[in-house]
Amino acid sequence: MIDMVIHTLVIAGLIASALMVFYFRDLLAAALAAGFFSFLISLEFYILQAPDVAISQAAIGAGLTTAIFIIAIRATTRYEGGQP
Amino acid sequence: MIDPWYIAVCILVILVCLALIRLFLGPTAADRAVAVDTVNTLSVAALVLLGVAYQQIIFIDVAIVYALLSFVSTLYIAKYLGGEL
Amino acid sequence: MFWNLPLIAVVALTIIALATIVFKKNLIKVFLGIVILESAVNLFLISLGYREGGIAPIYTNAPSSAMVLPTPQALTLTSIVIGVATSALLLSFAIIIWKKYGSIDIEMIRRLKE
Amino acid sequence: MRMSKIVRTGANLLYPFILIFGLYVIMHGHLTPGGGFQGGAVVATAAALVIVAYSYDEVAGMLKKTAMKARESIGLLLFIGAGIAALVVGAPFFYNFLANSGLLFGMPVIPGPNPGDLNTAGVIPIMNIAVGIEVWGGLAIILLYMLSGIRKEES
Amino acid sequence: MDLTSTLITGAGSWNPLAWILGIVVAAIIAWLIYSVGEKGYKPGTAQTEPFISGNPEPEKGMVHVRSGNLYWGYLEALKGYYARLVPLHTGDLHDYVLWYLGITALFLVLVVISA
Amino acid sequence: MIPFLLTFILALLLYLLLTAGSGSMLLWSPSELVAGIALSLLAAAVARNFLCRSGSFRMANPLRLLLIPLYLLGPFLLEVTKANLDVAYRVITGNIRPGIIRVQSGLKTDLGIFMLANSITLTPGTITVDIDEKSHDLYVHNINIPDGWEGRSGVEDRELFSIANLPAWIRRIAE
Amino acid sequence: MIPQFIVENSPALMVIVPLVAAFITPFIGRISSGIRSIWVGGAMAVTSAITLILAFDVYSAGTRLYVFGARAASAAIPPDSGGIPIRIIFEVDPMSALMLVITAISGFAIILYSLSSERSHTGLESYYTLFLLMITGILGMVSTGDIFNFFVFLEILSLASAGLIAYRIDGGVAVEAALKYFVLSTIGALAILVAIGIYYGEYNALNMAMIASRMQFSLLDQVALVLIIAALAMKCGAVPMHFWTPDAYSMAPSSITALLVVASQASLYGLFRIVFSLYSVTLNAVMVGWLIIILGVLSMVVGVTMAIPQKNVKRLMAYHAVSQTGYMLLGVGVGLAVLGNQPLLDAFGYLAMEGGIFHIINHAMYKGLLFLTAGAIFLRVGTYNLNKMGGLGHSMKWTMVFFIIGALAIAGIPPFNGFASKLMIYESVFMFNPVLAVIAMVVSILTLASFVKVFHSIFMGPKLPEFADVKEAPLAMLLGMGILALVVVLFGLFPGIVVENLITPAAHALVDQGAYISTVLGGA
Amino acid sequence: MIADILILACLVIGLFFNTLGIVGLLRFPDVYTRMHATTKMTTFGSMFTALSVIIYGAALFLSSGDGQYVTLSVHALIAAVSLAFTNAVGSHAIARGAHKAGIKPSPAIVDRLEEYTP
Amino acid sequence: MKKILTAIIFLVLVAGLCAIPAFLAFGEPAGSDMDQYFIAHGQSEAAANNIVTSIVFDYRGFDTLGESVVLFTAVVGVGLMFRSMKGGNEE
Repeated sequence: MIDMVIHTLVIAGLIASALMVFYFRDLLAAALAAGFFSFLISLEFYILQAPDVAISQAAIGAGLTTAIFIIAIRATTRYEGGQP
Repeated sequence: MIDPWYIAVCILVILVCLALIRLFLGPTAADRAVAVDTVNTLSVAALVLLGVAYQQIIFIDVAIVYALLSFVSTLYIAKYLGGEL
Repeated sequence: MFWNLPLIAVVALTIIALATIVFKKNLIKVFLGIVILESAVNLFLISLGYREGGIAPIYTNAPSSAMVLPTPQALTLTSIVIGVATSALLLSFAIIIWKKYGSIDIEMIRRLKE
Repeated sequence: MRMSKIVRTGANLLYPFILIFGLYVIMHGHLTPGGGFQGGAVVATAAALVIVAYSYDEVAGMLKKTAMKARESIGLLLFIGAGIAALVVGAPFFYNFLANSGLLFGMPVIPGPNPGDLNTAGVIPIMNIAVGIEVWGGLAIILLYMLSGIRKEES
Repeated sequence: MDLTSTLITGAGSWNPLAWILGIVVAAIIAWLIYSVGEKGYKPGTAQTEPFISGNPEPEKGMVHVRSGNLYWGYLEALKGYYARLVPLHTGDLHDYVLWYLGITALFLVLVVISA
Repeated sequence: MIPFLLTFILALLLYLLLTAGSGSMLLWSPSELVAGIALSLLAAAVARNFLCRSGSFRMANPLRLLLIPLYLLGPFLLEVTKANLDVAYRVITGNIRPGIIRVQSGLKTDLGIFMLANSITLTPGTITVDIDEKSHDLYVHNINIPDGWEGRSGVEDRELFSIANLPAWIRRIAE
Repeated sequence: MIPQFIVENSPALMVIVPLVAAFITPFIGRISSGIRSIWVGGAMAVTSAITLILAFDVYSAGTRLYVFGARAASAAIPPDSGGIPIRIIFEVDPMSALMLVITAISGFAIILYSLSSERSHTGLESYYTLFLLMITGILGMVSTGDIFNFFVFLEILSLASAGLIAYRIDGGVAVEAALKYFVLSTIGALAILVAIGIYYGEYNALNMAMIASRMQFSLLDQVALVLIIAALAMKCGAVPMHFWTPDAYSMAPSSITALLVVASQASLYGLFRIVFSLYSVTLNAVMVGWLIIILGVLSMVVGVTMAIPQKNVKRLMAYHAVSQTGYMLLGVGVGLAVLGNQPLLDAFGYLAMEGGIFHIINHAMYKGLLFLTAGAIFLRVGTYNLNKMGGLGHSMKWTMVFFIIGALAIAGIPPFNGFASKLMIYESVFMFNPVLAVIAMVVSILTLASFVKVFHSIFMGPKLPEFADVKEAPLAMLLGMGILALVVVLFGLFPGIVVENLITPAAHALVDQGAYISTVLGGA
Repeated sequence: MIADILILACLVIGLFFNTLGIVGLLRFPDVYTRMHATTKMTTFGSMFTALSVIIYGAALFLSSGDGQYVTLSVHALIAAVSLAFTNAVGSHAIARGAHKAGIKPSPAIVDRLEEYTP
Repeated sequence: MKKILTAIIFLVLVAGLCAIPAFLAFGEPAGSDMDQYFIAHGQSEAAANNIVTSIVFDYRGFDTLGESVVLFTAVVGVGLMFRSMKGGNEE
């Protein structure tokens, strides 16, 4: 029962952070929210008994993808549709 | 009786969801970075506790990977914020 | 229905990701949508393999009777690496387009028409 | 530009430890969660740590692009070579010819729950190492290339 | 390997030998026409210059009919069709994705209803 | 050669820590030992220029290395506990008086300044914000500046710590 | 004659050889460019040779299985597994072999061409690496029998193609085209992955034969079918989703465009394989068949009408590629629509499918040839704009000859191969539904018209002063074009042999789902 | 028994500090003060939860003698140590980045860093 | 017009995707014979304790090769994007 509570919480966090990615106009904040999303989905993999996938999502999704997104934001522009 | 590990994990996940509020509100990007950094720390704690709760000793490796690597993305954000990237 | 929570989450995430791809004009935002879509598909695969009360398919100190299904985990590993490769290539395209066009707004990137 | 001295010193200190931890994850792929990709990504993150702590020019001296490319190709060749070796033995491509053979990594494993021995699983550890090397080179060089894209824009 | 095998479709047949024969005949006819041409032609002399009623020869580039001018009538006749079709190709990535998703949705409805 | 050996030994130590408990008789099984040595050699070959970048091998002294856990478990833990209680009090009451001050460290080595900065970050209501690369002075954000400090141009590092004299420990370890 | 080892392991070798060559190519390029050319050309030649050996073996000895990682290459089912295949299996039946032949011929011709055409560009080692990887992707896609493996090779193909489309990054327009292609193909690939997940969740199998034997056509299967059909139809450029095609085809280097045609044929193969081998009779064949027919007709009409007003040669040809894809969809769609009805299938269904499949190979040859000629012209003239060209027939005679061959073939003029396959499609479709056949013929006429326009504006007319010093294309390029032209002419002159030996087995293999399943599952 | 009490105590302390850290994150006025809350308190709290795991592993090892529990303890220890290490460096980096980005410490008595130009 | 169509498309897609949670049960897979084979034979055939690794590298090793190749392809593609354009005449 209690693991369903954890499930529910993690999934609520997942959907909330995905909505934040949709909502933020500041691309850096959106990339941060995507990093947050990666963390949560990695936690969800962990709860679903897939530690291999959790490690790989933690290393690749949360670490490197955020990094290359930030490099790309640096190389292009930070705000969606020009300066706020 | 419910396993205390599960309750602890539950509380930690609730805290993670609370940190989401700061991620949403945070007026500057630095606030959001702090929120993400906090979540990293809490996640590591949660992962360690979950590993014990599942009686799976090898799961702790995931927590170490988290602890070592989450910090790199924080550094990228900090470097970008400081205009040094 | 309540117990299908991860699968419902997959549907929700897919729709959010598709909405991000379709409605957002910034290329990097679109790519973030693609990343979310990939994660949603990965979550779908993993939750297919979950078995109630199962443990991870590693023979360390576990009874072998109730293990979760291992194949989806193997598939998801492949899919994650493909995802990072995709994002890297997409982002490098975005950087080049910014250099050449001075914009990464999708409405501006339309020199190829007709 | 480089980051502050504290971060640089931290990166220097942490680099070998993340490296050895990544190698541990690679090496224990057949016993614990992990394996080639995960460990390779961890090792690549160590490279990312150095990349972020120093300026691009300094990094270009420390982590050579050519060496990374070579690492990637060598990893892939080793991986595909482990498959081709099975062809030489006379079995189909990717046959695990070392498993249960008594040679390198060839110890049989006792069925049932047990912590396992490093010296098992046939070609799987070799492939793990190969993939680890490949992912190391690949992910690190992606970061280097993208940073070089930023630099070129400025000059 | 029967080189003379005939491709038999429902309503006709196709014999490669006949075709080769036809090509040879056509080539012979072409050669015949060529061979009855003017024998006194010498390239490089004034003979080959075009003569346009004594007017100066126009620029080479002016003589050539450019591709944009070909099929003008066809395009003019189908103006309404093209006025609808061409604007669909907006070059906008969103439209590309939406068309794809739309076709997926349409197929979904059709297949599920029909089954 | 010395950097290589030093990196090798430290890497091997970490590897052995990670695989502790793998053997049935000993704490480590023989194959783990062989693999650990091989991997540590590889890691040392790759990372020898990183761990010992400064070129000084003062830290190669085992006694200094032994001091580090002692430092972490003794004075440092005390300070951390006290700092946390302090911040907990401020979180609950909201009673803060923040500001950024300059702290004169007088430490010369990279490792020393690194340890001091991290100790400051983790301990007494302070965070290292920036560092003067030449004079190794730290700029520290303090959550509760004591009276009279806002006028001073520089604060001695030991004034920050109330229970134990951490800078002295760090000097003993790293200088 | 050929060592037994190669014949036995050819399915693995045809993937290994280009892969190993690709991994080493970046380092060979450092030594010298000449050695690199020899290396790449040699690797491609070896790959083509192995592929042709495999195809010949399949045509003569029947469907081949290759089980990766098993103790024996043909042991699809382990003895104690209870009758399920667990490993990745390459299942090369005549339909796959047909695609292999296409890839081998085109790949070899195109690499010969590009050795000379791309000589003066930077980043060549990456170019060749990606080229070989693309070949690998196509070969793997068409020969695999495992649905997840199909996805992996599809991704290899997408990434390699995207990188190559963006090869000329100077103006940024090529990158824009690559971006559009790649975003679409990523979303499509993810849709395919969802479908794979559905199959896995329902039937706990990844092998196509296994899924086919368990197929029930429930609601979830319908969803999966739609996801896969839409994604693969998008990847092969069927009309409402064709927008990326002209962008990508016109912006890629010409040699790559020729290969992209083959790649889109491979997607088409995947579509047919999924529909016929995975679903077959369980499917509501009439509905899906009509969907494919409608896609095909739309593709034909819209493609050709959009082609006529184009000013860019390659864009024009790209729209023709869309239009020709419509023929294949039409032919095979008619075959699918009558799949459940044996008398009609015998009467014209097989003929329609043979026409569609024959058109695949013909299209790959002549469209490749046309794109290569466009590239040769670009190399000498420096523009793709039709309005700026003219009078090139005086100086580029061989290119002109090859262009005429290709143009007549695509327009379906007899004695070239396009006529044979189009004739088969017309006849069979006429029996199915006369209106469709009439549309197909009109489209063919419009095709001819637009190629007359291209021919006139490029080659005819007086020799223009700005192109006074234009020379003939280099020998290697002519050689590459020559191979394809030779194939076009030969297929046109002897279509009976081709249809009998290559096409008919392929069509029957596609229709016969039972044989496909029992090859793996052993007559179950 | 005594181990159980110790484990529970450590867990409670850890969770208490973690909770306070999040409260501080939500409550404090600007980046730097928030960072005080999160850096110190969540690190400290997480170290305590890890400590409970270490004690758990040690107790089980002492009672059963199984080498796996050593692994558990050691890995938890490594996780805790690396957490403390990386957190300190990471929060320093964020603070520096934030100050360089021009975010002023809004309620501030004094800001010496303003005067510093490298 | 376009907005209405977009809304309809999204509604249909939601409905179609909802078939997944409606017909696939979470927690109890419909069939598991293939995976039972892996779980039962992975230890003896591939001699690895981690069944996921034995699938990734042994039973489905070819997929893993393809996946490494995907990463390699991405690296080569990224390198192609950021190559130096010195020397050689481009279009």
